[in-house]
Amino acid sequence: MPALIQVENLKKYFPVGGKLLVKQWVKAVDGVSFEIYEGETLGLVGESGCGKSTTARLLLRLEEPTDGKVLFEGKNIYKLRGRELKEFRRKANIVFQDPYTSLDPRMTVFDIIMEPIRVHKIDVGDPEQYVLKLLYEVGLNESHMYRYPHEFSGGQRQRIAIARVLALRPKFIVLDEPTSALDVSVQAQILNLLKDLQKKYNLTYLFISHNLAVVRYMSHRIAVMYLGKIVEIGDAEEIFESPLHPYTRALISLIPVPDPFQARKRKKLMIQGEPPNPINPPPGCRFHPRCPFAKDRCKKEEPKLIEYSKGHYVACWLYS
Amino acid sequence: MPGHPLDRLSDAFISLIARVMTRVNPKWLERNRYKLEEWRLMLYALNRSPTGIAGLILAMGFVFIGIFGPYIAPHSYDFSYIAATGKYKLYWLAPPGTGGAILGTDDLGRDLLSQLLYGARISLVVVALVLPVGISIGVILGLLAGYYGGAVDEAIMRVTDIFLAFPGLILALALTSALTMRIAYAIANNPWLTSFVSAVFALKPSDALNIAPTLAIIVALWLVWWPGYARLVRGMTLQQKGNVFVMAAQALGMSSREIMFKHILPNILGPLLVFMTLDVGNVILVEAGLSFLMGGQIKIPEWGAIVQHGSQYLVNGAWWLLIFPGLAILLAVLGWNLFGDALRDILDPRTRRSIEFR
Amino acid sequence: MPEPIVIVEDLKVYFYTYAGVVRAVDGVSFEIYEGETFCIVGETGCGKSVTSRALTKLIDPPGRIAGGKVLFKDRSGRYINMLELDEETLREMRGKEIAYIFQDPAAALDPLYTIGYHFIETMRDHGTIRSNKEGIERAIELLREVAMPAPEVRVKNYPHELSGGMKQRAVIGIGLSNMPRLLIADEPTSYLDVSVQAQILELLRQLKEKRGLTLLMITHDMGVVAEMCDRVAVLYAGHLAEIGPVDRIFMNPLHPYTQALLRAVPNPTRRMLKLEPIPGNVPNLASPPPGCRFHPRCPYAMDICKRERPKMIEVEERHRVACWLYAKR
Amino acid sequence: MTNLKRFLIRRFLTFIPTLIGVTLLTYVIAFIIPANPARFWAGGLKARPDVIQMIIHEYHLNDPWYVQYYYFMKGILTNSMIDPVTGYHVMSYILSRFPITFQLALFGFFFTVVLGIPLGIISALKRDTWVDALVRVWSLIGVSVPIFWLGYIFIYIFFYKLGWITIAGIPYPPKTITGVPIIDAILEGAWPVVIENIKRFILPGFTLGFASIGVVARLTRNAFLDALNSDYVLFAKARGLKKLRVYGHALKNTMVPLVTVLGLQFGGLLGGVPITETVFGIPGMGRAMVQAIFSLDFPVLIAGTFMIAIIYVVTNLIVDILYAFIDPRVRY
Repeated sequence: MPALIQVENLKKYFPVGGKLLVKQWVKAVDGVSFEIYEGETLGLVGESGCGKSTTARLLLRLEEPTDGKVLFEGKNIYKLRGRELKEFRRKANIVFQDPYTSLDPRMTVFDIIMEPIRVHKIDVGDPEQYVLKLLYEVGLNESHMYRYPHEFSGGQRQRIAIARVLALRPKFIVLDEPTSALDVSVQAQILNLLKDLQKKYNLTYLFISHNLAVVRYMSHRIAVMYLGKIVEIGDAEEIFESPLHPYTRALISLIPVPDPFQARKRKKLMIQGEPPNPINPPPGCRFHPRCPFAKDRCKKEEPKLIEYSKGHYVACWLYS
Repeated sequence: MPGHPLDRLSDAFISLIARVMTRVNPKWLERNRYKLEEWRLMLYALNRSPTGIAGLILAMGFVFIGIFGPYIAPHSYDFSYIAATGKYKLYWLAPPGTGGAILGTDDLGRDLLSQLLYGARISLVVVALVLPVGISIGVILGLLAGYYGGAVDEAIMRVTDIFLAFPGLILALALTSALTMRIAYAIANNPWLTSFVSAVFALKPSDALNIAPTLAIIVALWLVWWPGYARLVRGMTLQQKGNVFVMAAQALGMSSREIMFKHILPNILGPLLVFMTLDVGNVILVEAGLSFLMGGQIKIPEWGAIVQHGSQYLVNGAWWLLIFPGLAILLAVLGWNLFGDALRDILDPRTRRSIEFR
Repeated sequence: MPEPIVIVEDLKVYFYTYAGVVRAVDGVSFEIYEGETFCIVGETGCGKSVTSRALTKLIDPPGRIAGGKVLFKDRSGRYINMLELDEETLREMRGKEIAYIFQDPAAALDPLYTIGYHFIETMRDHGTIRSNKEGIERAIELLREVAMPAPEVRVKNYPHELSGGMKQRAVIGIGLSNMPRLLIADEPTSYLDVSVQAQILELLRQLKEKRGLTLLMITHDMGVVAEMCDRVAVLYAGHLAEIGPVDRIFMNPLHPYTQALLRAVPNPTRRMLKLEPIPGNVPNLASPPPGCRFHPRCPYAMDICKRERPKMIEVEERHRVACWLYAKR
Repeated sequence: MTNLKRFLIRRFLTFIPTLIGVTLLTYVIAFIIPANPARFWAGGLKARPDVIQMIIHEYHLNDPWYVQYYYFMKGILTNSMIDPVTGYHVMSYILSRFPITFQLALFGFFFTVVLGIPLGIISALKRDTWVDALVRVWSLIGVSVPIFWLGYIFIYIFFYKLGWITIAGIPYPPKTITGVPIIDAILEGAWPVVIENIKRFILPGFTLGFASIGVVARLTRNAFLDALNSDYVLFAKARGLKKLRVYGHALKNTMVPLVTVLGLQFGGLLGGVPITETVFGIPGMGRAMVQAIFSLDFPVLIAGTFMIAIIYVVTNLIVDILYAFIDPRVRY
């Protein structure tokens, strides 16, 4: 299977504090490599501040990287200019977490969905018919066409955001926590809609979430991030059934399970403390201060991402 | 909320707009139904704000008198009862109501009411010339600074800071005194300018030269007015930039210019409109303050100058020369401020709801 | 069989807003037994937070408690109606008998004061301590109890100097400073990361055991319910849909809403091919649907559901449901 | 505190461009005043050519503008330049008038704080009642009144009609310590002079502060309401804190945005000084600058704007320091 997107040693540092004097850097993303295959969903999980949203923005060139490259259909997106860049923007897009600020409150649904068409000057025939088709596709109808975003619930707004992205018939969509601002009863609607659309149009997704249950439901493969690094990546079922990295194991064991019997039986792998500050990440393996299995080596040397079994990579000294 | 007579007026107004627009484009109504509803609700909200209505009436009154004042004035601004009737004793500082002078006369026997009505025109023209220019400069610079950030922001805000650190009144006064002579030359040397200026300000062509200080004030206020807007718009732009829809527009491949003018500007227009409304009053006030400071004899009937002139006759007990021109300024400014304040509540959807259903 | 510490009868909290009366909590009854962990679960705007705040009349205008009773068992074993107490007595009850923890620990702490000061003022206003020095000592003890690292340093810190999890520990410690008997935790972990969430839940469990607390948990997360609770009340749009022991709710959900909710939540331990979403949206409480408020989204809706509100029926032991499907007619 | 010191120095350095910019701007404006200043300074039409030449030489008027600017600034900063119109040393002249202006601004600021903040708090506590509406309308009237007019009305009532105040002269205490009359009088315990100063400055101060009172009241109201609706106030109530303590939390948090606005208002008061001083006949810096503009006396104009810019800078610094005291989140 060809990789639609290839990420190579991507880095993004943000400057903080003292303007003129000492420059400190938040290493939001610090040397990340992975690929996303056509038609699959790659789940990207991690706790807040681990760099998953920054990665998403880098992948769409909404930020310029400090280092590294992203190949989309074989071309480095940071080198694209003019028409090529525009073409990339047509093919790759994003659905954001917060449906309340992702739609311009001054525009009608019709204008919101037509905007990408206008920007890219695509001929779609009768615009109203085109928008209507998209509205049906995301589960809305003609009565919603000329309304303003504030008249919609969170779930409906997310549908509008999806329709806006679909308008360009993209190949790749980043889903940045698309349901974490929604209620559980609506979450399932949106997740299923996204799955159906993927099948219908052979879409490729990068699905970002901190909710492991949702990630498992959505993804084919999963990458786990910790403090700007990928610590484990592999097939979704394999990650959940036999996780390797202590961090992944802990995360999976700690998610509250909606089943009291299982909850009582389950063994938890507690980890102490909270993710440290990405300004001064710990030396060696970044997880070592919280890792129950940490050895001396972990404090000094940084483990590389190695292929433990086929397609299952892990960055941990336990496995080398 | 049925029964409110103003609401019925608002409904009639809205449906008039709808009918006219539908005549132009048959689909207009369907596409803008929710916008119309929004406008209707805004009008309803305004109807429920007595101070807002009072402000609107005062503000519109100011505009009306500014336009038609010179035509409804009983006399010309330089008409003197003393010169016309020769009754020096009667018309020297005549109190209100004296023989035809409704608001009294000044030391030259000039009719105060007529002067105030002509003065409204001058204030209105100053507002109409100062605000659009000052605001445009400020809005554009503020948008650029807020959107691009970094060096652009730093450069623009440094200059803005310099202007803000400067006492505005002094800056304007200095500029005014620096520019007056040049503008006077320009007017004296261009006959068409003379007739144009005197027509706009409703003055006699022989007085066109005397408007030079006022024109200088206008130019000075352009320079004084933009920094406030630059800072304001920069702040609002930064706030809007934090909205995800701006990033969504970037992801769609929109250019920065398009994002600034299609997404950011429309979203800050509401608060901006409020500030502009409030600033109408401020321009009137600052202009009056400047013409007050410039002082001297009143050759043209500027409100501030009339107050300054009148203050010299307080010793003679001529309170009307102080009270009435001051009230004229106060009411005009208060009108715009009341209206602007109500507008702030009406344009903010959260507070609007609470007015609507009161 | 322990006695109830709180009995809520037909509680009504209405918000008198511009858009009309919002019946945020409309006739809710339940009881909380001493020493148990009781959960109120529901989606955004279902009235779960409002219910918990109404227990001590912590409702600000435009909200008003429109009816019902909240009986609280005091230390002498008598039941007093909280809603009839005067403001001063209520104030003494809050924080001393009933303590609250809120969702966002970063917003709950006043950024301008040290952690220690929060402890001191809480204990001072309830007469628990006599001097500030004593307060600091107690604060350090309490912080140690909630497993705060380096408590001696933390009392002198300002809230922004603490991480999210530490802030929530501090909030819990402050809540416990006057030895309350009922702890109300309103979504205590929804702002925290998974690894920290597990720590906080574990801490709450331990504190409850150690101190013999009664715990009222408010949450939207069925996982947290399953992990923490003894009994559960399911709220939907200001109405109580179902109440019962946690095992029965998960094993044998009676209300169609509970059933649908459980099918819509993904389970991380299982491979799920298809979630079954609940159609439609949560209703607007300013103009809720008549009868059973769930009927527009309910697959089993009958005519009567649209007209009359169902009464609570005990279907199995201690497991009650408000649904016409179970009414004997 | 060393951090604070370093921060203040850094802040001050960033203000240097502002100071240069302000004086340069004044200079440019003065430069485009078309009349011939040398002739004007030398006595107008009857000026003797040799005097004009001397003045041109003395003030470098034939040099390029940036050289002129350099000599002007040097002359002002070292207080070596003599004002061609008044004959005083320029900086001494401005410095002698500055304390009066400062005292006026202090009075205005006093009213702003003492009336504005309590009105705002009452307004918030009585939200949506007639009290609130009254404060709101009053604050709108406050920003709508032309202050010169208000000043004359006060003069008319309290001077002409009632005779309670004087509008001439400044009562000075026997010795000069800080230069600000009322502060010196208080320091020396010369209470009659203090009272005379209050009588002299109370109306100008109130007139000057009139607009700010409303502005501050409105801001206090909104900030206080925000604080009352915050989570920490809810948590404070939920902990059963006493009512006064809960309000204490809200009030301290209200101070955070308020400090900034008060700083801005102080700057705004200085802007209104020229008018107030003119109306009440106070021989301060504002009036001196207005006169300087009319007499093309731009050394005084530049020195005056320089002073005002310094006050602006210092006010900003004070706001920053206060911020650090109130809000522990502010780090330097």
